[in-house]
Amino acid sequence: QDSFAGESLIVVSWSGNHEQSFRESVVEPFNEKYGTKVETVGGWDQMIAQIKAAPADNPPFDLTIADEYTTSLGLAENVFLKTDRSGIKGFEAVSPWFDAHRGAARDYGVPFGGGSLWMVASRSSGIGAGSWKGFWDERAKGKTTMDAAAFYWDLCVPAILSDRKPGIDEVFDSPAEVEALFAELDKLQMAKWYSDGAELANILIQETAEIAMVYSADARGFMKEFGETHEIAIPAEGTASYTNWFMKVRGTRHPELSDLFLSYLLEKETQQRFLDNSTDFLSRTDLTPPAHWPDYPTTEEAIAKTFNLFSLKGWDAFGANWDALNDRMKQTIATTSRG
Amino acid sequence: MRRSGDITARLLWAAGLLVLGVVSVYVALPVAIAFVMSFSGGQILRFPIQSWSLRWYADFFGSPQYVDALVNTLVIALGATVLSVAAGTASAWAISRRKNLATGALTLLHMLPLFVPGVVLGLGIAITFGNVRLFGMDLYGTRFIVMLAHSLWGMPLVMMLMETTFRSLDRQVLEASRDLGAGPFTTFREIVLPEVRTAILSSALFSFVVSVNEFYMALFLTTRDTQTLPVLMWLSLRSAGSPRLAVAAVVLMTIVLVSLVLLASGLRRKERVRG
Amino acid sequence: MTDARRRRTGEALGFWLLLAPSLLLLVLVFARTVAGVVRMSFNGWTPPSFYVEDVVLDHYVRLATDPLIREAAFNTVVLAFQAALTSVVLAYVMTLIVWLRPKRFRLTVIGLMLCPLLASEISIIFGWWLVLPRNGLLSYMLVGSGLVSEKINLLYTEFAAFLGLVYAILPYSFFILLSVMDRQDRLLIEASADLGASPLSTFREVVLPLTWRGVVLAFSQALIWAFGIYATPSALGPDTLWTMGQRIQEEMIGRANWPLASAIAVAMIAAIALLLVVMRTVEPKERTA
Amino acid sequence: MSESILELERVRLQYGPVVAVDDVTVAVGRGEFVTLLGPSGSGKTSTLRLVGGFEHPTGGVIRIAGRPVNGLPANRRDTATIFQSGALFPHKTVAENIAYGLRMRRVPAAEIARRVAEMLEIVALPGFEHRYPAEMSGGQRQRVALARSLVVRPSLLLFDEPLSALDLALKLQLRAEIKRLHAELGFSAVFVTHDQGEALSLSDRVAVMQKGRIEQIDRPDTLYNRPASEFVYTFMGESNRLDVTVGGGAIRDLQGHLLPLTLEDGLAEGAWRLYLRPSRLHLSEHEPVRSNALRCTVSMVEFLGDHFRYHLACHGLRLMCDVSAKLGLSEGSDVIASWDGADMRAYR
Amino acid sequence: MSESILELERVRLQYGPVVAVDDVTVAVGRGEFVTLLGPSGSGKTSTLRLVGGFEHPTGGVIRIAGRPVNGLPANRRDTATIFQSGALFPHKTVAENIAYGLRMRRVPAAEIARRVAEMLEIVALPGFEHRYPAEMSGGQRQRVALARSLVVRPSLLLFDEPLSALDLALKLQLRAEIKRLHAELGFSAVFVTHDQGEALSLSDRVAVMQKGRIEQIDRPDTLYNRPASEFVYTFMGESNRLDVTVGGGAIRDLQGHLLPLTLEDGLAEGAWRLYLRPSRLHLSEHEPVRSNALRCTVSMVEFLGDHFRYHLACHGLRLMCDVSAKLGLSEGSDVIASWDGADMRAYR
Ligand SMILES: Nc1ncnc2c1ncn2[C@@H]1O[C@H](COP(=O)(O)OP(=O)(O)OP(=O)(O)O)[C@@H](O)[C@H]1O
Ligand SMILES: Nc1ncnc2c1ncn2[C@@H]1O[C@H](COP(=O)(O)OP(=O)(O)OP(=O)(O)O)[C@@H](O)[C@H]1O
Ligand SMILES: [Mg+2]
Ligand SMILES: [Mg+2]
Repeated sequence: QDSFAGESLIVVSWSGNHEQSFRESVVEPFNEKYGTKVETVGGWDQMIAQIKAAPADNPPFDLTIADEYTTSLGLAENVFLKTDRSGIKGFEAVSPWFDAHRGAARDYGVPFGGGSLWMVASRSSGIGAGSWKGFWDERAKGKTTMDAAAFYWDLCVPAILSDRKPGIDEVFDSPAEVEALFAELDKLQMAKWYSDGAELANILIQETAEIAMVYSADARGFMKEFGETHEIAIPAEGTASYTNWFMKVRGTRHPELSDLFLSYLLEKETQQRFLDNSTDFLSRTDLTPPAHWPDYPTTEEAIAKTFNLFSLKGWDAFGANWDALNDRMKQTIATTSRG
Repeated sequence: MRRSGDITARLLWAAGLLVLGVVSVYVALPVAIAFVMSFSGGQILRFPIQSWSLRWYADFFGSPQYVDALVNTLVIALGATVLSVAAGTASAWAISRRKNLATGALTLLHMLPLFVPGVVLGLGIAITFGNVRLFGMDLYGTRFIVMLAHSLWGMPLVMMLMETTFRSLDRQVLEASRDLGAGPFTTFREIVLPEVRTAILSSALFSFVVSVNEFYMALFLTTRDTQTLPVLMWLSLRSAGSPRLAVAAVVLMTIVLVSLVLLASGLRRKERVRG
Repeated sequence: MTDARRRRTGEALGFWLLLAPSLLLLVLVFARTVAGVVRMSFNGWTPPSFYVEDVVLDHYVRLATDPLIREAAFNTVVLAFQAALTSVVLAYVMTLIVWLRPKRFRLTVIGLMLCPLLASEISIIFGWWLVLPRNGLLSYMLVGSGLVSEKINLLYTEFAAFLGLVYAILPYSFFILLSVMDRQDRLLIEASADLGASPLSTFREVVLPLTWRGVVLAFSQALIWAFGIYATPSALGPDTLWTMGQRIQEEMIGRANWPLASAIAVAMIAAIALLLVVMRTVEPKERTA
Repeated sequence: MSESILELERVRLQYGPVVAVDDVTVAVGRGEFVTLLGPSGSGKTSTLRLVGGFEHPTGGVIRIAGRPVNGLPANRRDTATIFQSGALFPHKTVAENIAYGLRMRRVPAAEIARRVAEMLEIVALPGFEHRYPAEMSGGQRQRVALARSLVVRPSLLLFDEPLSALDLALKLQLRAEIKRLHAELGFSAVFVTHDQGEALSLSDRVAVMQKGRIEQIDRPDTLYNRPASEFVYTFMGESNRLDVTVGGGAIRDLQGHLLPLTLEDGLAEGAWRLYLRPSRLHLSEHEPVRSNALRCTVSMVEFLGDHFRYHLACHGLRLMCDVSAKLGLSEGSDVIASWDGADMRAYR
Repeated sequence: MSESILELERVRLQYGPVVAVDDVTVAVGRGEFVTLLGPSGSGKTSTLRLVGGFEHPTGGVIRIAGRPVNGLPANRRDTATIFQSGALFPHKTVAENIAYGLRMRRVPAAEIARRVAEMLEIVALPGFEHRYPAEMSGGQRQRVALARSLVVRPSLLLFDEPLSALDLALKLQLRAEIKRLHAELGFSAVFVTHDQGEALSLSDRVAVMQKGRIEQIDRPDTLYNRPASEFVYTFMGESNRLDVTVGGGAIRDLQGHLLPLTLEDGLAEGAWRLYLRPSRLHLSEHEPVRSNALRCTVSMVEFLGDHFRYHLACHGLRLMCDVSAKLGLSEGSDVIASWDGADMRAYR
């Protein structure tokens, strides 16, 4: 165990609140346990670009978090290393759900957990976070907000509500069929489309919007800040989600320590600590629901029902139509924005 | 200064002062707000402030990540400033000595980097220099490459300011120095440098400020070890605005401001000596 | 004659030696990078990878045909022009006052005008977020002072974007105009008054024509800066305010389409360089007594 | 008093602690040409600026044509200033510069054209209408400045060292021109200079200023010949100074040599400074030709074109003597310098 | 030729199309004081800058102490220039300014201190060591500039209008000082000025320049009395000009009035311009006192301090006459102006 003492490792997690939880519940205890100098850096969608831009044998970080979009980008650019699962403990307790949608990409990295869309509704609005339909409520007109940049998540909301296909599969259709989802979004009236978490917080503080879509990476922070005035939950219809896998970056100079860290990610104590401090779901199924999330799904069935994965296959389909859909989204923003 | 009977003049003057006042408030307001907000006790930046506290300052200086980033920011900014001032001053001197020639084109060339967006420069430099090794060291991820990148913006600013300054120097004073036996280098050190000290310091300040606040280039060129404060700020902005951001902003501004004040008072003292 | 030649060679050598550091920086770092960006703009692109080595014109064709890019270009230009014009007008008034009454205002005003330069863009955005919205400082002040009866929101309006952009470029206009103004002979104002001109006439007939060159210079500089700044207007403006800079960032990072992002950047650099050249040539010539 | 176009009554101007103009009282008659003469910093320009309306007095009254103008801005005063630099509008042609004041007075265009052309004749610059100031010589620029001020026919012309920046030849030429114009057009003028030649040649009366006060105001010859103070005397022209002591009915130099001098009125005992203009000394080889005489040695002869300057030494005293024709005296030879007692001034 | 400290041989300097110095050949002897005199733009400064090494000739040879120096930069020439502005280093004290040239020559510190102190004595500025240039008057500044150049004991001192920016009184005082220093220290000098009084009083020889060429180089009195050209004549001092035609043995003015003038050598027939210095005219009421005489009317009397200037008219001719004592002649009275034929110059 002491062989790694003093060695350093740089791990990327999502930045902001997520990074803070990750540091407190994972990185610091790990360092304490092994005497290492693991550090965490915040990242967003520029991570693969950063790796790609850097020299192949000197990546900016050793381990990176990756959702399905990042994974497909990273695999296409060949910046990840395969993971030898035999060297990593803890897989036995991981929900098979994670591998089920993974395909060949399962050879890369370990699943730590996943994120999803949450709903925020101010208590004064009388709408509640129990159903995505709340966005289309009369009382919500001009009081809603969604993400202007990652528009594919916005499309997931009407897709969940739509019965035409299971889960969010409508999103992966041809543009002509996705049009139906845009039509639903077009009916909304946005207070403002937000472009980052800070702006979303600001919009809520200013009471510019009362109903919002929020990523689970931030939802825990929002609960702390807005818990008294707002209801923050995953609506009953379920939600769209991504999974957080941790990948070894090609060229890393600390492969063994990386493996050790990956194992640590799958330990029960690690995951429980993280769960108690976040609104992400985790890959182990043997965790206790935290106080702030009483209906945390622990069974395979509940997981599959709650979290509709924006899968790698889904990205293949969606990516082909991206530009057309992106242009179409701008129309939606133009029609639904009050500004 | 009495101007009785001259109503138009007084009205114009009053209108001008009004504009001056409004613009002054306009200019100072966001900066003042950031300052005030840094003392907020809440979890998220919000107005009006519900509680006052220094907790975010404690948080900022207690976080090795932020403190390291602050150190990186300062080291990089200092390096970029030295590079910018050295290169910019030298070429400004050369260009200002020439009467006509292609100096116009040269000046334009020096200015071009200012007009390339930071994202483009940052990614471009990372791709171009990712694999370059200098003296057996990887260039990528070092503070040095960020200094180089930042001096692309600092150097033109220094050049612009120094060129006008050099052109306004009294040519006869320089000739007098040559005449008394000083070579070109000695003349520059003994006569020119002391004369243009103010301009050099202010151009240094400009390039320092540019580097301290830049984050796109730094984002693509740094690793964890060299990450700068604005990069951290930008990344956490994407999640939620905690007062820690305001603290970081205030810390940066304070550093810049303190150097400015030191500079100004140093100059004033010097001027007093000269009468 | 050989003396002369040797001397001239020596001078030329010194000239290029002095230029060497900055030219090295420009050629080795900047030119190589720009060349890389230009090269990138001709690469092919098949998602999800960033680019595919190739030589195609697709991205330039897209630049020319995509209505959304055209809209972004239009927004950028309109916003930049408005902001540049406003900043020049405001800066002109300020510098005029500072110039007319140096002692009392000069240092204070100069100090204030440094604010936007000193603060990082992020803190400025935050500042405005707290000032402009319905529950922001401005609204509080207006309601508190009784000027308006209801809280008002200015955030996420074109006006807010404009305000933020003007804020960012105002110092540049100010310092350029101040340097031009400082070069003028204050005696000319007295001469004009002496000949019977009212302050307004003096302004129209003497001050403005003499500083016109500075106005043009300040305007072109402000315009160029305004093109480059996009985080502020997009954070303060309405949802539909798409700009070129924002588009570059979106393509480069969000969409991972490096060739298209590069093509937009190349077009922007070219447009700005062109603008610079045009401004230089139409610049009125300075007359000194 | 309504004869006066300009009256200053106990006028005072302070810049913070600096008293630039101190209790100045002076009147300028219609058609009169009054010069303010004094060393640098004596308050000449400040006084002129008070009259022009560019500064406003901190005390006292200024009247133009009998009407108090304290506080009236420059553009509403009927004065016109010619500045040292000319202060021409660099972006306007000569014709536009000259027309400026007329346009401000809403004179019809045709009349403006006529008067500008007339003015260009008067200052001898016809054909220069379309030049810009930068395209003209210093002297020509000053003539345009003159024309620009004259064309509005002000009650009072103010000149602030308009000739200081010019070459000697040009200076003399423009001085003559101003004199001619004053004679022809009969304007009233206040002229500021620190050049006593200019003051003497141009003015009806000269006011000598020092430290913000007027030391003496008089006609040129009175000023030159009967200066009210040592300051005025030395300022009005070159002079020889003899430091002497008077005692026991005799005058001695500081080394105690007896000087055989007679002064018109007896001097009290003590130390005195005697002054003599170099042009009032006469040189002769054998006999003195005037009542006071000193035996001297020629130490240097200087050729100055229209005259020679002999530098003489007499014990410890040094004398300069200007003579128009060269005398047969070489350096080292002895000579007698003599002068009228009336040409000598004594101050203590 | 090794007697000369400086030789210019067919030296030429062009700035693009402008020929600033045109084929100038001149030699300055050791210890000689040569002045370049000429109107603005005549190439005086350019010539001086060629000697100082600030410009390099486009043709010809420059030798200092017999050694060609074409192409040698200023810091490697044994000359020292005193500039019009003084060009003192504003951030250095007086002592530091003066010491600069010695430091550049690596003179030991103790010796520097000694020589600086000595120099301050010589220019009469002891006690000013620690002042900055901004804390001194214009005249004091020029003295420091002088000291700064003198202290390095150059073979050749170059003066570029060092007195132009000064007040008249200061100008005269410094002129005397330069003269004294030249006499005491015996340096060689080239002095540029456009003031002929300065040139005459200071120089061993004066070179009059026009359009980049030397028109005449001679001793001051020769230059003044026997100018080689009309240009030199008019440039050397004020003059009266009579436009006349010579025909049939008679001289007439342009209106045909006969002028009873005799010239030393007969003039060829045709139009001539006759010149006369105002100081060479004599006025008398009844009989002419010199060989040439004209009957005139007094049109104006000007008081100029040490002399009076009478403005006279004779038919269409205008004459100025300077006399030292006031005559009993009022404006309008008749007078006879007379002069020696030798004092008159004729040019066509
Ligand atoms: N704007 C000002 N502020 C403060 N002091 C001033 C100002 N203008 C002039 N003074 C001071 O007032 C005094 C008189 O100055 P003024 O310019 O009238 O002198 P001057 O006789 O015209 O001198 P010069 O011949 O140098 O022009 C001087 O001591 C000067 O320093
Ligand atoms: N650097 C230059 N570039 C171009 N032309 C120049 C330059 N310096 C001088 N000249 C020209 O050369 C000619 C001679 O100039 P120079 O300065 O030698 O005259 P000057 O006799 O010293 O005149 P002044 O008395 O005005 O100083 C002028 O026509 C001038 O315009
Ligand atoms: Mg003055
Ligand atoms: Mg010159």
